[in-house]
Amino acid sequence: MDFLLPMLVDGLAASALIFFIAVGLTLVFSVLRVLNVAHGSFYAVGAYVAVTIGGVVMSAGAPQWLSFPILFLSAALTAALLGPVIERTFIRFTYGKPEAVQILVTFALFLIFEDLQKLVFGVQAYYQDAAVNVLGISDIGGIIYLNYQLLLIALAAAVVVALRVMLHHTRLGKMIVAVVADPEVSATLGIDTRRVYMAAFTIGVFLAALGGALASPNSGVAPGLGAEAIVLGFAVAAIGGLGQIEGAALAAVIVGIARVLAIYYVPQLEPVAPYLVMLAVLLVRPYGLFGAATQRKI
Amino acid sequence: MLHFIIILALAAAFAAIPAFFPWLAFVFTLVLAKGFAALGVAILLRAGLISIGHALFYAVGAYTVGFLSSRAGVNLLIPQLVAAAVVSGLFGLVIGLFMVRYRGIFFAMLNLAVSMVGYTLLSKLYTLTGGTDGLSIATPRVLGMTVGREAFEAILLYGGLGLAFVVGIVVHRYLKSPMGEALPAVESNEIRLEYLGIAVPRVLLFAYVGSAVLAGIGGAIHALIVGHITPDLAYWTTSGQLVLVAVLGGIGGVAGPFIGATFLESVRAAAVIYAPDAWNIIIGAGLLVVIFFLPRGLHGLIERITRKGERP
Amino acid sequence: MKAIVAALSLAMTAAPMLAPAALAQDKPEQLGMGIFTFASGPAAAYGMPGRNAAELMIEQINADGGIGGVPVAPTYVDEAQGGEGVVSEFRRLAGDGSTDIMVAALSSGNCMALAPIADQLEMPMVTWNCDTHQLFLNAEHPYVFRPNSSTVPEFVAYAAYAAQKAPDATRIAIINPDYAFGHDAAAIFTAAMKAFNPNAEVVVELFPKLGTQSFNTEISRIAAARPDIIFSNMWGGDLESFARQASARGLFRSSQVILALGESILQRVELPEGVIVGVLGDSFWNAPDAKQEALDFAAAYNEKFGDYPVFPGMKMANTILVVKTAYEAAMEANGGTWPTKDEVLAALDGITAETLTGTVTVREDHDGIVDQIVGMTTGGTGTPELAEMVRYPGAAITPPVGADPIEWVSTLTPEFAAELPAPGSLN
Amino acid sequence: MSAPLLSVRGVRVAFGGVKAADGVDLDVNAGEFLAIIGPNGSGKTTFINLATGYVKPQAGTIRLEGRDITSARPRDVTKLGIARAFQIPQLFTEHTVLENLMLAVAANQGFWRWQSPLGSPAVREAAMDLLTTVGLADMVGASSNALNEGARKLTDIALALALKPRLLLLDEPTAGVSTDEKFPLMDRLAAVLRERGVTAVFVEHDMDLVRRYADRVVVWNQGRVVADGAPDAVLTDPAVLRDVVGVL
Repeated sequence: MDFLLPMLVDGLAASALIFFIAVGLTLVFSVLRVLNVAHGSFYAVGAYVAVTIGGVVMSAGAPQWLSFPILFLSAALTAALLGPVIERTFIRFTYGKPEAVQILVTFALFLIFEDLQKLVFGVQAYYQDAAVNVLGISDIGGIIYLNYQLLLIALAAAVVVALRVMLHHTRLGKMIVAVVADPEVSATLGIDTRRVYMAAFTIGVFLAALGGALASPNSGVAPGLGAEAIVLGFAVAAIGGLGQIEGAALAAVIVGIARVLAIYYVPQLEPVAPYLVMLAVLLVRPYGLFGAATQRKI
Repeated sequence: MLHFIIILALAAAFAAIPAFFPWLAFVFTLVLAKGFAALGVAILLRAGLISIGHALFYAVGAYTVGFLSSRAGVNLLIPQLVAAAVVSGLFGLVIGLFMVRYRGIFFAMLNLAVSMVGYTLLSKLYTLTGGTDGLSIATPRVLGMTVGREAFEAILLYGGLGLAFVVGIVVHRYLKSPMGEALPAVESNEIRLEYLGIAVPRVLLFAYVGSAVLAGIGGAIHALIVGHITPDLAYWTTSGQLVLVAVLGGIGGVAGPFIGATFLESVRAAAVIYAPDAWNIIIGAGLLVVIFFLPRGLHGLIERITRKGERP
Repeated sequence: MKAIVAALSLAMTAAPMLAPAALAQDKPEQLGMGIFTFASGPAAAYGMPGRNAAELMIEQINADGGIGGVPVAPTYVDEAQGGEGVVSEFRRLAGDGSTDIMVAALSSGNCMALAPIADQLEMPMVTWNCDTHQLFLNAEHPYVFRPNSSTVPEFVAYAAYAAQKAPDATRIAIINPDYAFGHDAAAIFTAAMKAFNPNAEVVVELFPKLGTQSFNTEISRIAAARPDIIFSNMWGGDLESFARQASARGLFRSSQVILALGESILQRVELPEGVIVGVLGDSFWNAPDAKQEALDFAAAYNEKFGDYPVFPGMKMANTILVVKTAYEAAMEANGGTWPTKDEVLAALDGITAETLTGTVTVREDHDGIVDQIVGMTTGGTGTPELAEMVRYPGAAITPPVGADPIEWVSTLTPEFAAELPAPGSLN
Repeated sequence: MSAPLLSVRGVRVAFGGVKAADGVDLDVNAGEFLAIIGPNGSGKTTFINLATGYVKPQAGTIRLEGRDITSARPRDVTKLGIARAFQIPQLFTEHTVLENLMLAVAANQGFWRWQSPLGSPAVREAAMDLLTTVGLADMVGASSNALNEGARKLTDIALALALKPRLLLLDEPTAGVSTDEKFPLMDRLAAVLRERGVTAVFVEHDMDLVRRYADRVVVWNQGRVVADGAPDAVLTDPAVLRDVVGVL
């Protein structure tokens, strides 16, 4: 058990990255009941925007610590620019439509974003690692970790708490919860469900973009980022139970730990670890860890 | 009747074009391969089940041919095709027994998961599958005759087209049978089906196995025309493409997926030459146009014409 | 219906006009060359330098009057569209009469898929990068030539370098990409290391999938295994990410790292001093014995594209030079008239050509003999350069014709490594 | 006295603390028309759900002619001859009214013949007959999605009739049907059921209908059977009038 400590740190670090991918997806599903394949695109766009702004600001000689607020700013900018527009134009069309239509409309958006990224940013990889460098490293059990990795674990936990607080203690959050419970009743109570949908979708875009932005200082940005993110995000969201934020957090930890265990002991299984976890979980709980069947009213 | 005439006309055009542009014969044979598989996906889509994993059965069909050709020394076209259909059907049966319990996104994700496990196995079982370098497939003998590559490719294209017709009629009859008509009923009201005493899992299992067989036939044709197969055949992007083809073409009739495949491969062939950087944009935009304005896909256009013809 | 007609007519217009086949004795207006590389997707980081170098090399050849007076007309095909798309384009180019020779491909998988088609369509194909030893192992490809090295000499070279440079190192960690190239390299490197040092053992072996963004868990796993040597044949964006992450987490300080394709990221990542890197062959333009042509080409490349050519670019340029040499040799042999296809094939068979960075010989099995250059990073930035360089003679480290490559590796001995030129001998 | 057709003993089921059935004992005798009345939310529909296997009881047994069907699934129960119509009509909205009926008829008649068309002459004729019975003969080509609530109800009942059940469970059969249509429809339905010897249970709020068509009435309140007897007796019971009818 020499590896216990590093496995735990690695597992949590991996889980944090996975959680950021899945949380926005599951939030959007819980409110809008839409499965958004384009979520992966927002993840990638967030990363590109962060690297671009970071690159410009850093090369202008700004202090290194500034790279942190830039990550959040980039995510907010991405969300503000893309969230409302896309919800208004494309996502709204899919409300109440069969899942196949939702998946295909958002998949079409995903395809379009893939090429747009290529046209704008080219095919080379970008790196902007000021945020990693400024934080330095720690030696844990003889293995060197980036303090940035440890920070991400804390940030993921903070996002879970922040979402809880937002949903249960703010006006917008309470409206979102009401709409999740029953959109029709909410509408009769005077809640503008259209605005709630737009707000929830924009928060989802923000979380996706934040995930991409936070991953970028350590991983860089290159084509293919979005596709990787969306498949993993869907798997984690399904394992947790669609629409369950705490479920997504727990699923991210399970998948993260599973991957790390695989890398340490059975490296051949690493690429399929998320899928094996999903098969195992859905076999026992067909609607995911925290999910439940919705019975048709007859 | 008008409907059938239009389909025949399209098929005739399909058969004629490669005679003028020989290099398109290869593309059109791939169209048939994709069309078969997308038809399988379309059957499930009628029940509201979206499989992001049918590339697995496509790959199973292809690798069955690959094994027979490069490992077992069975270089005969018909046995290879039959084996591909049977083996992919068996895979469909085993996996389907598990899948028919799930609906919606969970069905989609589980198919994805199983296909990705299959993809990984194909990549990792190096000695069996040739790993990521894949397997090469020799030109098989046809009805006991040794044929040249060129003749073989013609046989594959026109034989494939004939097979598409036969299979199309069989599938059409199935879709019009009670079990076939029950598929949209699964989506619209599964509970009522149960209350009619119909075993929905059995309805779906039949569809699932059928769709796997169709995907397997497609995969076998793919393997034979390309002559080389890699695990990428089972990757989820291939599955996504099959769903795309089915939806673009329309799931309203058996010709839909073949029309969708023709459209997609033609656009791809053109995009590679004229707009290599915007290929995804073209496909994405095309998909949006179809979903927003042609909810029944390209096949829906034929339906509109024939409706007008039948009910003036 | 309209859309279907539109789709069909689109398909038809996609077919270029059938060009009349050139008569053998007349000089054609141009020499059509299909060039296959990755221009998009993650592999473009490796593929685009190849394409850039092809553009520059063809520009220079044409400015010089072309090959035997005939200008080269390239058509570039993006390998990122996947196996069947690549095959489809190969068939189209071969079938519409526009192309006389193929320079294909980057990916070994694509080479394996294209080789039988080249034979079938009787289209000469010269590979420029793919290096799987499987290509000619169980199959004869009369129309396919590889004026490059294969995986076996490439990864034996790194093992020899490691054995010479760090003879006491026994604990080996391997982190390679999860496909045939990575697995083959791991097998060859391991077998060679064990042949050169019977005490060598692999303490951890990881194969992250292509396109992995974060290697942090893998880095922890490797660090926990306390290896003496870390070997990797990752490339492109994966290599860059791994190198940055591993460097930040001190992996380069605690172990001797070998990045087989490391030369390709020297201009993008500040690698610390002393990392063993190579170029999968001899295609390093800034070697001490570099020819003036190589330096000139690099300077022109730098002027045109803003950076220096990495080795995939040099390999591409060298391969096009081999094609040029073959055509010229064929013309010389038949008295100056434009060669027929068979004459070109005959010229390629057994050719020895001067490239920008050395000499290449194509054997009777159509596989190439090329030297292997290995060196160490200097820690410097700017113009890429290497220290402690060695040039292993291709003939010495390539298995003989007909030998099973992996078996041949296991017959190697510590003495074999000792007798090779020593690191630093190329200075 | 012959054994009851359907026999429910000690059945208990609760949804999140609400007791929909709290130790219910109830027999349905062959050939009778049994009406179940009671306030909204008292568990009347749950009785139908229990009898058809849609809801599994937490305790107790349900028997059909002595055969234990407590844990049977809806499709098993259906095959044993119990059919149900729904409070909210359950139709195949992608299909026309005729196709809906043909699917129901075909369910017992060559359903698994995968190369024969759904609309065989025999199936088509049987479906048309059923639609005539419920008065929808002129709606055959309509999409079931486009019907008004009354027509949807009728289609729903016709689907259940198509199964030729021995026991038919009807959940508020005339809700949504216009007042003018109610009695003619029930007359036709009752005639068909009597003619075929079908036993029927119907959950109903309309006391006029109950008086006119029921042989026996059961009053269901808070998960319990609180009264059971002939309509005249039960519907004049002051306690029932207060607790059940009064609420209505």
